[in-house]
Amino acid sequence: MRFEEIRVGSVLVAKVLDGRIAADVAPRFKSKLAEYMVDGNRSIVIDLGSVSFIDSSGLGALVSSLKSMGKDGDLVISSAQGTVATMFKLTRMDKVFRMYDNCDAAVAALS
Amino acid sequence: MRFEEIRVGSVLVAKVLDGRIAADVAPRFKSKLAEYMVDGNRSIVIDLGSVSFIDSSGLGALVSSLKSMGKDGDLVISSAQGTVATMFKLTRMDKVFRMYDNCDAAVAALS
Amino acid sequence: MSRFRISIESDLAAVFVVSVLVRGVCEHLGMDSAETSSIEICAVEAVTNSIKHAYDCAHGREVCVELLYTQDRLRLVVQDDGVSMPDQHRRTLTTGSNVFGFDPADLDRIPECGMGLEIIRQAMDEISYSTIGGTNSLNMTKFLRKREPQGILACNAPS
Amino acid sequence: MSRFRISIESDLAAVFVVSVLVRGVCEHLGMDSAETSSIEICAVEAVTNSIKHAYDCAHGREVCVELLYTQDRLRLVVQDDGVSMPDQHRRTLTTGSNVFGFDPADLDRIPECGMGLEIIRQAMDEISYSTIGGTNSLNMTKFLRKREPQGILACNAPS
Ligand SMILES: Nc1ncnc2c1ncn2[C@@H]1O[C@H](COP(=O)(O)OP(=O)(O)O)[C@@H](O)[C@H]1O
Ligand SMILES: Nc1ncnc2c1ncn2[C@@H]1O[C@H](COP(=O)(O)OP(=O)(O)O)[C@@H](O)[C@H]1O
Repeated sequence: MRFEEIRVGSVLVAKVLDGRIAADVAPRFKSKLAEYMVDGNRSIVIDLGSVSFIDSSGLGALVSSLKSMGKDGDLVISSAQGTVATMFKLTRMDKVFRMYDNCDAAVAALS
Repeated sequence: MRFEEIRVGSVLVAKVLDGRIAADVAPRFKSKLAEYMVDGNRSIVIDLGSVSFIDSSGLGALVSSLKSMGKDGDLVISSAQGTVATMFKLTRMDKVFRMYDNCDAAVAALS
Repeated sequence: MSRFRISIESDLAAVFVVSVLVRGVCEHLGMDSAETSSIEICAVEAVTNSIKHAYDCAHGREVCVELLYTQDRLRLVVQDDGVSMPDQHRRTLTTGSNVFGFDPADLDRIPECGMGLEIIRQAMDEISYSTIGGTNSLNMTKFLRKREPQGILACNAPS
Repeated sequence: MSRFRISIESDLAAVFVVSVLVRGVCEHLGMDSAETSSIEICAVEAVTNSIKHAYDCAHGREVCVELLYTQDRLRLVVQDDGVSMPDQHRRTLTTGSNVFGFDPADLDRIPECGMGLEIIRQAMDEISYSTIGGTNSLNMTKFLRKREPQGILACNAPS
């Protein structure tokens, strides 16, 4: 999987560059998110603006990371659109994650 | 097939609204072009800007119309791009038809 | 009725092609993006399940997706010849599961898996699962919203 | 090696799905748009030929397209079980035809048909046609340009 990582103050913005987060890459996605937390990041924006598809195992990886983060920090989602936004809604995950329309709004909320 | 037809002075601009001109619609495409000529049009721009694919039977329909028009008038192509432009090149039809980057340039050339 | 059938190898890296096909056909049919998305999601979840659960991720097996449609409905049939779906999960397809009944604030209870079948149940209008002669078939039908007949836009007269 | 197989009905209105599939796979593989276009064109011309010439446009028959690829080549196999291609046209696939040797100014001689096989011959790197047990197979291979391995862009460290 390919990511673009930008640090804005104390916030890590991780933009997923792959167009799909599905079962073939979900384990790698999950371990990448775990790595961010091991590295000490406590404010993470996952930017899904370049992702056109996520399946239930991709969502599962995000949920797993949200649980690991727990009350120690924030893991939020930005720029979900199209099928990705539909998937969050179908699964009610849009109620579980803090979702922001764009990356700037997400960073502002965590800063 | 769907077309958008605009008259600019003596020039008829026929924009193909379908995304494909392939064997299933080529006969209809050909008869539509014939109709334009029967209606007395002698300066015709075929705007392919919304077409993402043309096959050899679509090109054949255009060649047939070009022959019908003969020396009595002009039938030119505008806005061919991507796979459509590749197809004109592969078949050397870009040497047969007058091709314009956009509709305005084509209309200007025929006015 | 039109019909396509695609067969892919039992490799999770090949599932993208199901998206490509389903999305391409839905767009070609003029479906709106919400309908297209939900059908794409169901197709991918179903094929992924065949690879993960029927074949336990073993490579070299085959999953078939058949796509049939008329003006008012689209049917997806996903077939494998692996281990059949256990009864308790088949029941999810008919009576539903409570996997999305969570309290969003109760983090520990948010599901990380077990969502696929319930997504399919909620997004599709008719579902059945059968095993005949070693072939498992998951049948999913979506009733389509009325679309503008294409003819309405056709052939505006020159102005 | 990865492999997909799609079967479509012998209906010209179904050929678009071949475009959808071939284009989607090529884009997924990161091919450039010129390569993608020429492979899409060849696939469509070949399938259209099977429907028009092997089946004489009769509905209810089947055309299969198999797509196989490795890092450095992509193979398309188009199969029908209709009338086989006559020898004279098979020769086009090996020795080529002069259909594009026209003088652009000599309007009467510009071809309106007979272009498909020569397009395929020019765009593809290896071509063969065979009939085995009633099944005709047109085999087309394209050698792919070197692409950036995906890993190069992977996982930039946080700055
Ligand atoms: N095609 C299938 N073949 C066999 N078993 C299946 C199939 N699809 C689903 N199952 C069973 O149903 C369970 C629930 O599936 P699902 O809701 O998609 O969630 P998940 O795949 O995350 O477990 C699976 O864990 C599996 O035991
Ligand atoms: N798959 C096929 N099966 C049988 N005959 C074929 C097939 N493909 C091509 N042919 C024969 O070769 C001829 C040339 O084909 P092609 O170059 O594609 O041009 P066109 O389809 O416009 O005739 C066809 O007219 C047909 O006689």
